[in-house]
Parts: sequence; C-alpha cells; structure tokens
Amino acid sequence: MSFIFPLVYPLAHLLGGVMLLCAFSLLSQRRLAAMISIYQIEAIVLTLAAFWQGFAQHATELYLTGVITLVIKAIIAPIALRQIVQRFNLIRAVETAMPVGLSMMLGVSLIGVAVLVVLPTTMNSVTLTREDLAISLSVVLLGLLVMTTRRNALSQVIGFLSTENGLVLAAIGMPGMPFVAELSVALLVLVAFLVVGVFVFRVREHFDTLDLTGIEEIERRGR
Amino acid sequence: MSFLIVFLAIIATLLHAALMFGAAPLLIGLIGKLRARLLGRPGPPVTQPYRDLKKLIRKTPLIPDTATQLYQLWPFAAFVATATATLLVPSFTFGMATAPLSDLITFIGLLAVARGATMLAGLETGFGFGGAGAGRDALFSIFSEASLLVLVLAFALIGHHPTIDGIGTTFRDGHIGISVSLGFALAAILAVALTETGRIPVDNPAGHLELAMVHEAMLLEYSGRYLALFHYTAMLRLITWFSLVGTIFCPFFMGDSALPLSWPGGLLLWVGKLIAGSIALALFEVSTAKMRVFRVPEYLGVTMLLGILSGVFLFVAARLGG
Amino acid sequence: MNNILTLPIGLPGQGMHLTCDPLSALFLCILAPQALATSIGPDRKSPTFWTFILGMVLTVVAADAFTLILGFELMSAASWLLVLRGDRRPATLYAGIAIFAGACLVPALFLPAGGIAFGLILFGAGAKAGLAPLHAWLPRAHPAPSAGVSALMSGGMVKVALYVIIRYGFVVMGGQIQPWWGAALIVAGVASVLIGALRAMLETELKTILACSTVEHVGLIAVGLGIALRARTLNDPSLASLALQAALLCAIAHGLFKPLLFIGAGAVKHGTGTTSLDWLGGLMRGMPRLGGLMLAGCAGMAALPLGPGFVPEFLLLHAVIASAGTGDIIARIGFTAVLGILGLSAALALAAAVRIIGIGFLGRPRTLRAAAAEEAGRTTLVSMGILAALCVPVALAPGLLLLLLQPVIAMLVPGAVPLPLGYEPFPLLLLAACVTAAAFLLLRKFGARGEREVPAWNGGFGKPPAWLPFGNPATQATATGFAEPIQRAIGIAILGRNSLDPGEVFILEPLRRLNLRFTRAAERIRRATIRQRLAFVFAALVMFLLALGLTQGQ
Amino acid sequence: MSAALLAVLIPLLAAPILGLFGSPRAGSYTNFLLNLIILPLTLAATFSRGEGLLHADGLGVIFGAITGFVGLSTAISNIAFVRGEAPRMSVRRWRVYHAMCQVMIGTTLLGLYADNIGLLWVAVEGATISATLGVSLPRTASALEAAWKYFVLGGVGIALALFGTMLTYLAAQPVLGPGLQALSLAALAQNAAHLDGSLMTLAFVFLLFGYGTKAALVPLHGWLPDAYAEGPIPLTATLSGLMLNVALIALLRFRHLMQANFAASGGAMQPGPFLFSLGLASLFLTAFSLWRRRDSRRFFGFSSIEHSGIAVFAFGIGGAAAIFGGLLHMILHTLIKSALFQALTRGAAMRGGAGPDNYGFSHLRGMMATNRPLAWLLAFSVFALTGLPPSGLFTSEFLIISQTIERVPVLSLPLGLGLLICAIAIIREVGPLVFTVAPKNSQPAIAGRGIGFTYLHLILVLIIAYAMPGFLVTSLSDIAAALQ
Repeated sequence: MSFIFPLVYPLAHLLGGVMLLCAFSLLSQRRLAAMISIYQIEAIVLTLAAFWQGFAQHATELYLTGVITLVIKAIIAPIALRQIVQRFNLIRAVETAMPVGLSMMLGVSLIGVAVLVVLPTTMNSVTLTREDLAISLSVVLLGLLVMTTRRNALSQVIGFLSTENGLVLAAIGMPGMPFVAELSVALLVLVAFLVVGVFVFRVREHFDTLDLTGIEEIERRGR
Repeated sequence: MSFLIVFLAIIATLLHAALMFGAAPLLIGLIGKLRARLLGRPGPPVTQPYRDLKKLIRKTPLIPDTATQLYQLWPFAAFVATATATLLVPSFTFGMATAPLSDLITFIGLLAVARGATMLAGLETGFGFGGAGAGRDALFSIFSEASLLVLVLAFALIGHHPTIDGIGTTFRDGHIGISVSLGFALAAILAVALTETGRIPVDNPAGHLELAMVHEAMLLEYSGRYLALFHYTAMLRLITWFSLVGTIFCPFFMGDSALPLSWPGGLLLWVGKLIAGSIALALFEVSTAKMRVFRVPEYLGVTMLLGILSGVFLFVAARLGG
Repeated sequence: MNNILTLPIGLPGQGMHLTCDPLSALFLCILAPQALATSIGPDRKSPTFWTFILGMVLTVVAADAFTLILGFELMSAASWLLVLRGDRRPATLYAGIAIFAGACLVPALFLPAGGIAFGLILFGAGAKAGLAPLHAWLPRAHPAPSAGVSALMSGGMVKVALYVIIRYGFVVMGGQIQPWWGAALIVAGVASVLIGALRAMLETELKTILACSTVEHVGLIAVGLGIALRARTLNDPSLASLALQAALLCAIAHGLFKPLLFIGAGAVKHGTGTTSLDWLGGLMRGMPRLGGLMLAGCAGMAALPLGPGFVPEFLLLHAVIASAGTGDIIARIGFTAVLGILGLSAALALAAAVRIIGIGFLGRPRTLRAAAAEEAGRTTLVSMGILAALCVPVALAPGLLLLLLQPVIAMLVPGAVPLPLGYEPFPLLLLAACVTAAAFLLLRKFGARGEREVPAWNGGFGKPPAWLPFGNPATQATATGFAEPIQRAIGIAILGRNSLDPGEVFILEPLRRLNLRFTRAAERIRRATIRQRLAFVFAALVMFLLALGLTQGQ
Repeated sequence: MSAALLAVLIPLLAAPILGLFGSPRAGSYTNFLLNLIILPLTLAATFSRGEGLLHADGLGVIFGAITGFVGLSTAISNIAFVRGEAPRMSVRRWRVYHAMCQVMIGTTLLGLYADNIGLLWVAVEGATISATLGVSLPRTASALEAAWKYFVLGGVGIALALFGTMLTYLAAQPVLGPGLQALSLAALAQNAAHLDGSLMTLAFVFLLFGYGTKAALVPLHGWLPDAYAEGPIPLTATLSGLMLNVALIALLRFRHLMQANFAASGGAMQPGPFLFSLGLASLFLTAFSLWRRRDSRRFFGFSSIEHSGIAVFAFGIGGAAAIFGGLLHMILHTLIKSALFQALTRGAAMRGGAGPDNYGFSHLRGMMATNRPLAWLLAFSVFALTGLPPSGLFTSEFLIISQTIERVPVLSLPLGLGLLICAIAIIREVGPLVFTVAPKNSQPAIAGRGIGFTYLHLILVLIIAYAMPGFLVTSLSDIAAALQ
C-alpha cells in the first residue's frame, strides 16, 4: 500500500489531540475517581492510536503494542486503582496542591514550550512525526506537572502513568521503531504498578492516609 | 714591613686593653665624685670603686641553696662578652689588631650575650626580684636594640664600612661635615647608651629601692667575687659606650696604629673625651629624675623614631647631594 | 649531577622523574641530620614516620611536577596522621592547610611562568611554611604530635615548603622575575618575623613557643629570599648572593637547633608530664645534661655570637643594610623599617630564649613533678648530642660552609661573585679565651677561696616555712610574669587585648563563619521534600528546553 | 553464546530461583557461588565480546571486570552480613533481597555490554526497580520514604531518558534509516557527524536529565543519600554504586555523539558546558552538605555524588587526557567506596548488629578500640576518598586539574575550591571514626576472614593508580582518544 489514505494524517492528529485533552484535564480534576476514569479514556485512545499507526505504517508489532496497552493500561490498571480507592474509601478525597487556575495556565505554557521546541528541531523529518512528537512531548510534560502539583500518592502515580502514555504515543509515532521499546514500556508499567501497589498498601499501613504530608514530615527531620 | 705594622697593631691593642680595663673603675669613681660635688657633698674619693672591687674579691661568696650549677657561669659569661666588646671599640687609635673584627653587629651581638647572661643570673635563684628585673631589662632591650640597628644603618651608609674602625677612619679622614641625620643619630645613640648602661632616666645605678631597680635586681643574689665581676662588667660597659660614642662622633685627632707618633695625641683626646663625657653625664643625672618603668618604652620609642629620621634624612640628603 | 632517574611507578604511562642538582643536595643535607636524630628516638617504629620522611625526600629530589606534588602531599598526609595520633583538635585545621597548599601548587605548576603562577606558589608553599598571612595554624599544629615528629615538622617540612618557593622562584621562573615578587616575600617575611617573635615571647607552652620561633625563622629566610629576588631584578648579583647566603645558612642553622629544642621539649614532657613553663622550674638540677643541651639550642635560637644562629642574622642584617642603599626613597624607608623590626625581633628572640631557660630550667621547681624530674633517656641525649655537635661547625666555621654553598648560589644567581665574610668566629673566640684566662688568674691570685651555701638573701624576706622545702614557688617570676611588661608595651598594640593571633582573627575565623553560612544553606536544600525536588528538576528541564527552543529557533 | 551474554543471563535467570527458594544463609551462599562464576565470565568477555544487541566494547569490558570483582567481594562480605542480620527480616524478604542482588548485577552488566541504547535503557530501568525494592525491604517509615523518593525521582528520570533515547533514534533516521541499526551505539558513534544536530541536542537534554538522575548529579541527586542510608547496605549502597558507572558511561557516550556532531558543525551544541556545570554544582553542594551529616551511610552517599560530579566535570572539560582522568577516577572511586561500605558493615556488625540506626558516626566512633585491622581499613578507605597522595584518587585528580588548567584555566579555581572543601569535610571524620574513645557498651571483637579481600580492594587501587599495568594504560588511552 505505497500510497497513504488521505485520512491517515488527520485521524492520527485527532487521536493525539484527544490524548492531549485528557492529559490536560487530569490537571484540574479534584476527585481521584474522576482522575482514574480520565486516565482510562486516555489509555483507550492510545490503543486506538496504536492500531491506527499499525494500519498506517503496516507494522504488525504496533498492533501487538496496542493490544498490550489495551489489556494492561486500559483494563487492569484502572481496576486495580479503583480497588485501592475502594479499600481506602477515598472517593471523596479532595486535595488541591495548587490552585486550579494556576495549574491550567502552567499546562498551557508547557504545551507552548513543547511546540516551540519540537517544531524547529524537526524541520526536515516527516510532518506526521513532527506533529506526533510535539503532542507526545506535551503529554509527557503535563504528566510530570501532575506529579509535581499533587499531594496524594495515588494521584502522583496517575500522573506518572500519564507520562508513560505520552512516551508510548511518541514510540508509536516513530516509523520503524523496533519492537523492543514497546515491550519495555509495557514492562515498566506492569512492574511499576506492582511496586506502587505494594507501596500504597504499606503507605496505608504506616500513615493511615495516602497523603504525602506524613512522608514529607520525615524528610524535615535532619538526618 | 707588614710584620712591623702587625707588631705595632698588637702593641696598640695591648695598650688599649690595659687602658680600658684599668680606667673603667676610675671613670665610675670620677662620675660619682662629680655628682656629689654638684649636689654639694664632698663625695667618695675617685678611687673608691677600686677599693670596693678589692673588698668584694676578698669576701667568700655566699651561694643560695636554690641556685643551680650554672650560678658561677653567668658572671663569667657576662664579663667575657663585655670585655670582648670592649676590645673591639677603638679608644685612642684606629687600625688595632681587632679592627677587622669590630663589626657593629658583632658588637651588638656581644652586648646581647652579656645582657642574656645577666638576665639568666637574675632568674637563676628563682626569687621575685631577679625575675622582675629580668622582665624589665627584656622590655628595654627590645627598643634599644631596634633603634641601635637603625643607627647602624645610618653609620654604615655614611661611613661606607660595616666595622667601627672603618666608620671612625672615614669620619676622621673624609670631611663629612655636620649633617642633620648625624645630629639625630647622636641624640639617639646617647639615649640608647643611657638605657644600655642603666643610667638615671632608665634605672638608678646608685639607688637600692627594690621596686624600681632593674640592673641591680638581677645581681641581688650574687656576692663575693661573682658580684665583683658583675660590677666590673657594668663599669666596662660604661667605658665602652663612652669610647664608642667618642670614636664615631669626635675621631679627629685619633692616631693610627702604624704611626706610633700619633698615639700620644690620640691618648690625650681619649682622656679629654672621657672627662668631658663624665661631666656631661653627671650634669644630666643630677638634673633629671628616674622615669616610671612604663614611660621608658615611649622614651625609647622616640629614640627609635630619631634613628629612623636619621636614616630618612640621610636618603633625602643623598638624593639632594646627587 | 643532574641526570634524570625515571621510576616505573607514578602517573599512568609517564612514571616519575627524580634528579639531584646542587639545590636538592643542599636540602637533603638539611633533612639528613634531623631525620637521623629523630629516628634514634621512639618514632622509628611507626611506618607513618618513615612515609613522612619519604615524602620530604621525594619533594626535594622531584624533577617533574607530578612527583613534586606527590611528595609534597604525601609529606602532608603522613604528618596529618601523626598530628591526629598526637592531639585530635588541630588535625583538621592542619589537613585543611595542607590540602589548600596542594590545591594552590597544582595549578601553579601548569600555568605559564609568570605573576599568577608565582603568586599561587607563594600562597601554597607559604601557607605550608607558615608565612605571615597563613601562619596561625603552625603554633597549634606543630606541638600536637610526638617530639621527634614535631622536630621534623618544624626543622624539615617547613624547609621543604621554602625549597618549593626557591625552586620555582629562582630556577624554573628565573627568567620572568618581576619586582613585586621580592617585595611580597619581604613583606610576608617581616610580618612573620614580628608576629612569630612576639608570640614566642608571650606563649606559655614550651612547644608552642618553639613553633612560634619557627614562624619567626621562616620569616627571616623569606626576607632573605625576597631581598635576593629583588636584587636579581635590579641585576645586582653580589647583594643577591649575600641575601641568599643569609637565607640558606638560616635554613641550615634552624634545621639543626630547632629539632634539638623540640626533642628537648619532648624529653621535658616525658620527665615532668607537662611542657607548660608555669609548671616547670629548677629542671637544671634534675636534668643537667638536658639543660646544657637546651642552653646550646637556645643560644642558637637567640642568634648570639659564637652560636649557630648568629651568622645568618649577621648576613641578613648586612643584606638589608646594603639593599637600604639601593632603590627609590620608599624602598629605602621600607628597608629602614624592616631593619628596625628585625632588631626588635632579635631582642624578642633573645628574651624568649632567656625565658625558656630561665623560667623552665633555672629557679625553683614550681611543681613536685618538676622537682622530681630525672635525667632524660640516653637515646634522647644522643640524638640531641648529634644535633648539637653539628651546630659547632655551623657556629665556628661559617666561611667553610659558605664555600660549600657556592655551587648552590651560583645555580640560583648566575654570575654571583663570592663575598668575604665580615665575621670570623675564631679570632673572637681567641679574644674571649684570653680575657677569661686573665680574669681567672686575677681572681685566683687575689680572690678568696671556697664558697658557702646559705639560704638565698631575697631582699631580706624570712626563711620559707618547713612544709615548703624549696620555699613558696609562687614568689618567683612566672612565664607570664616575665613577659608581662612586653605584653603591655607591644603585645596589646599588635595582638590586641586578649592576644589573639591576627592570622587567626582576620583569616581563619572569617573562613569558618563563611563555611557555616554555606553549610546552613546546603542543609535547607537537603531538607527539600520530594515534590519540591521534582518541581526543581521539572523547572530546570523546562528552562533547558526553552533555552534550546530559543537558540535553535534562529 | 558469548561470555558477555552469559555473564548477563546467568544472574538474571538465577534471580527468580533465588527469589522463591532457600533460607537466607543458603541464599547468601548461592549468591556467592553465582558471583564466583560471573567474575571469570566478565574477564573472559574481553575475548568473546558477543555481537548484535549485546557487544561489549573496550569501556564495557573494563568496567564489567570491575563490576564482577566488586560483586564477588560484596557477596563475600554479604555472607557475614546475612549471618548477623538474619533475624532482622522475614525469610521471604531475604529471598527478595538476594534476588534483587542478582538482578542488580545482571542489569549493570547488561547496561555495560549493551550496544543498543534501548537495551541500555532497559538495563538502567531494571536496576532502578531492583534498587527501589531493595530500599523498601526494611519496614521502617524512613526506609519507605527513601523508597518512595527513589521511585518517584528515578521513575521520572527513566521516563526522560526513554524520551531522549527515542529522540536519538529519530535523529539517526536520516543517516541510518529505520530499524535496529539506528539504535546501535557503535553505528551512532561512527557517523555521529551526520546525525540531525538540533534533534540530537534536544535528545541530549533529555538524556542528560535521565541518566543524570541515575548518575546522581546535583539537581537530580535527591534519591541517593536516603537510598544509601536505608535498606541492606550490600544491595542499596555497594551494588547500586556500580549503577552510577553505567549512567556515567552512558553520559560519556552520548557526549561523544554531540561533540563529534558539533566538531563536524552538524548543528549540535557543544556538550561541554552542560556537563561541567552539573559537575561543579554537584561538587559544591556536596562540599557543604558533608559537614552536618550524623549518619555515616548518608555521609558517604554524598561523597559518591561528589565523585560522580568530578568525573562528569572531567568529561565536560573534554580531551583525551581529561577523559582518561575521569575514567580512572570512576574505577578508583568504585573500588574505594565498595571497600568502605564493606568495612562499615563489618564495623556496625561488631557494634551490636547492623540495625538501621547503628551507622551513626557517634555509634561507630573509636573503632581502634574494637578491632585494629578493621579500624586501619576504615581509616585508609575514608582517607583514600580525600585524594591526598597515598590514596589513588590523587593521580586522577591531578590529571583532571592539570587538564582543566590547560583547556579551561578559569574553571581550575572553582574545581580546586570544591575539592579542597570536600577533602577537609571528609578528612575531618577520620579522627573521630577511628582514633577517639569507643562508646561504653562496645567490646573488642574479632573480624572475620573477609577483611583480607576488602584490603585487596585498596591494594588494587594503589596498583591501578600508581603502577598501572601496560595493557590497561594502552586500552584506556585508546578509549579516551576514541571518545574525545
């Protein structure tokens, strides 16, 4: 299929845009349950993007990546997160580490930076990768911003997972990127999830709240 | 021919030694007599110091039980150092056998040895007065040695010779003339001489008030022939300083060891200088009182300033002189 | 003589190069007697002691920069460990100065020969030698280790530091000497002389006094070197060689009598358990031979004629007088002031020497331990004897020594013509002998025979009570009492009310306060929480990206 | 099946077995046996270097051998450590501990031998996760906090590194085309000049933040002091010390790509300023953080940050001799630091068990009274960190300073100042640690046989620093010249 359907570029761009929107909305969520569902949407959109890139680049392993992302990130992770929220009855946990307006503005400026950086540096590569790179960089930066602005351990984990999604989006966008990258990203998510699970359980046991203030208090003790 | 000159030099040195060692007590006696006369008292005969020394030598010395083995060493050390210094300073003639040795810094070093020995004698027996005297002597020695060295600079640069003999001959032959820096140097060296020999403004040689004495405090525990040695050392030091000041500042008719004919002229000049000096000293001592111990550093500070001024004016003059 | 010996070990691929030219040979001769004397004592068993000596020897015979710095720092490291084993408190300050010296020297050896390089060498080697601005550590660190080690530190290590200044000042950067080098060395030297002599007079601890006197002698050597450097810029080789003779002779003489005194101080500490002068007194009775040797050492320290210390002082004063005759008006006035200070310090040194002997060894014992002190051990006396024996040729045959120094001076000052020495000790000794003989004969003929032992006169005070066999020791001069007039006259002016060393007040204290401030700042950073750290990393990343975006944009 | 591949696979395959079976003591013996096999394999890797994804080049071989050696000596001291500490943790945790030890060694060797930058990233990520689990093993609150910090900062670092790797792949597209070829380090190094310069610069920024976190350079160093201070020392301190080398070598390799591209004016920025500014920042912050530390593991953690800062500074200065000095510094520091941590473990064991708070300086003081050979070992290894001559670091610091003066003279002042303050802060601890009075309740104890092997470390340091064998000199200088 040497020629490319006229639809290829706009659809990929659309899916990327939706993911960016999810990452952006993660910033302003007040409730954990809402964050988990937004993350789930983001994962699903990522799976679609993976399938679509697989179809566009005729690379069969992208389909496999899509399946892995669907199974682990879209299904297992949200279930486990909801179970944790259930066990620690955090449904109503509301925490605002930073005023929402400020975090929104920060988010916008981050996207601006990402675009400013990616566009000139990728002048000579294919426009598709340039667009895709800019979006994935923004998602990564937004994920990091979520991690830095949230006080709750679980919301930080979600920010981390959103960063992973950005990375997978970038990986899919690279034509001919060998399979190794996807597998390792998946591996990362799986093991990270395990580690986080163990953590959250023990955080619960020690600080009887998922809030990080307990942890930060330890740091202040001069050691 | 050179053997004759050396022989004459040795004769001159021996004559110089005999004169200096012989006349030392006489000088002290003369000054004592003059002071008494000025105060309207007849005063002791001029030969009294000889009798004192003879008496002390014949008495058996009483050694304090707390003294260490070096008790007997200090008087000899002080005497030998001062006597060697005396031999270095020309009295009536230049070119003596000890002329090449008579470097001013060696002279100061020998006086320092004598001072060190006296201080250690003071600390020897471990009683209060010796230590206090030694402490004060150390204080005065600091300032006097500093100003003395600065004067050495002035003399060495004017006289172009490091040795006293050389400076004297240059002053005698080269028509140096009266210069401001030499005037300051004279005032400074007189003040230093008074400090070194422990005369009135710094320390009262005749007084026995324990609290005020400096030199005598260090000799408190000595007696018999050791005390005689210390007293004789003090006398030698006085005559050495007289001769030193005389040689540098009024060397005009002093003779040369090579021409025996010039010796009598030199001798006459030397005796005249001694008499004039003792008159001046007696007059000065009668007219002023002893200073408080802690005013002496300021007095000596002024002396040091005078020394530096003499050096500075020397450079200014040398610059103007071209 | 200067063939290069290459060792396989050293910088990977380049190895180490050693050579022994006249200058190195001279400094080896300075180190050899001290090493021999101190190794007779109890220190020979500790391997660190031998590493210390190896470090010094390596520095002196080094031919390339790496070996010199290796030896220099090895010497510092070994002596730091010995100081640490002695007394822990000054160890860190000592290590700090040692590392600072290394940190200054390494760049200096690689910079092109010129003003900055020499300035760094002056700071580095000067700090290690105890030159004026950075000398406050020496009186605290040198007394810490055992006697033999502090003898080697004061006698040897200080000289190795000065060797580095000579090697780089005269030989390596010989061509590019600038006039301010000499002036800097002279100013630093004079300041060290004044502060060293004054503190030697005011301290009460025997080893600290000796350390301060080391600072003074380093100052004297530095003044000599400074005058030589200045003379070379004015291309006056005779003055330069005179000043160099003074400096090198002072290094040799100091390298002999200072270790002698330190080993003696160690013996005093071993015998009486303390080296504080206010606890000693009357040791001459219990330790006569040690007292005699200490007296010889103190004669050297006080630069008295017929002693080892006089010839360098004599030459140095003549060098200052000669240089006061040259240069512009400010230089001449400066040299006059230098001469005044040298005179003042010579008198202070004499007073300090008198104080050590008078308060420490003469007089009545102030404590029972001082009263019951036995003679020092045989090994101590043998090592001190060796050093004293070596002092004799330096004292009585300086002309011969200057002859031996001729190749070194010819190497350092090209075109130097040897000068006749104005001070011959032998005729002086002859005169003194005649006078002594005359006095002895006179006293024997006229004087009375025999002596009588009586309780001291003490100005008429009564006999001391029975329970104080030696009388009340409190009634004799103490070390502080002896120095009190000088402390009131000059001490307050220079060292301030509570006699703190200016090097300590103006350099070490501000550095400690600065360090404290930065440490508190670092502690605030360390207590940042995870989110603050993440925010900082994130901000740094965004900043980098922004910068990249802007620069790549054009 | 090359020796390099075997050296990587054996520990990774053995890890799950160790994780499921065996008592703590059995685990420590198997751990020792495994390391006994790995060391010869890493030495053999010099000849059979493997090809394709896993190809050990000169640098990988040298540091692989060092890793093997340190792994073996840690395993030896681990036996005594486990025997002393067995009751402190449950059997299941000990199994996880031994498994993580093997994973750490396996991933370090993988990181050193990997020719593919993706594989390198996987290795670094695997090591991070195993270290995080290791740190969280003891159940104390501060251990948990350290583990959480390690996970958050490490995870973010890893993510940025992955993004950088992808950008490097993208930058290699125009020259090497799609597929595995674009990820091979050897290929990237060969035609570094033709890479897309601006994209490579962007990639380098991310890689610098990613691998800088793993190399504990200052703005990203937060995790290291707490990671070293919590959890069993052989895993969290000694072995994770080896991980620093992998990250530093990665930084060195990517720097070479940038430098070659910049030299051929391919559009990339000069990497030097990035690196030596981070190096100086590490040097200065640690210089002032060492003065107030009460816990010895945290203190030596900061000193590790300082030494990786010095190595990165040397790479930033550039030039064959500076890189040679930097690599020599890394080798010597790894050996000294591992010897030090082994000595600390043994010392704490002698002072009543290596519990969490037994590593305070006040608790370990006056070691000379407890055991003389161990006290001297502690004194020499702590002293070796200062860089004063008898210690090997003097040679490398001498090389680095001399190169700094020749290439960027103005930087020698901050470098000298930083080294000076760090050295004083470290040397200050030798006195109290070894020569003061021991605490009251400590009695003299006998050290096990393992001390000899730890002394071997310091002897090796002296040999490498002052009498480096010919072949090592040639191979290191070739590497340095190649990576100029």
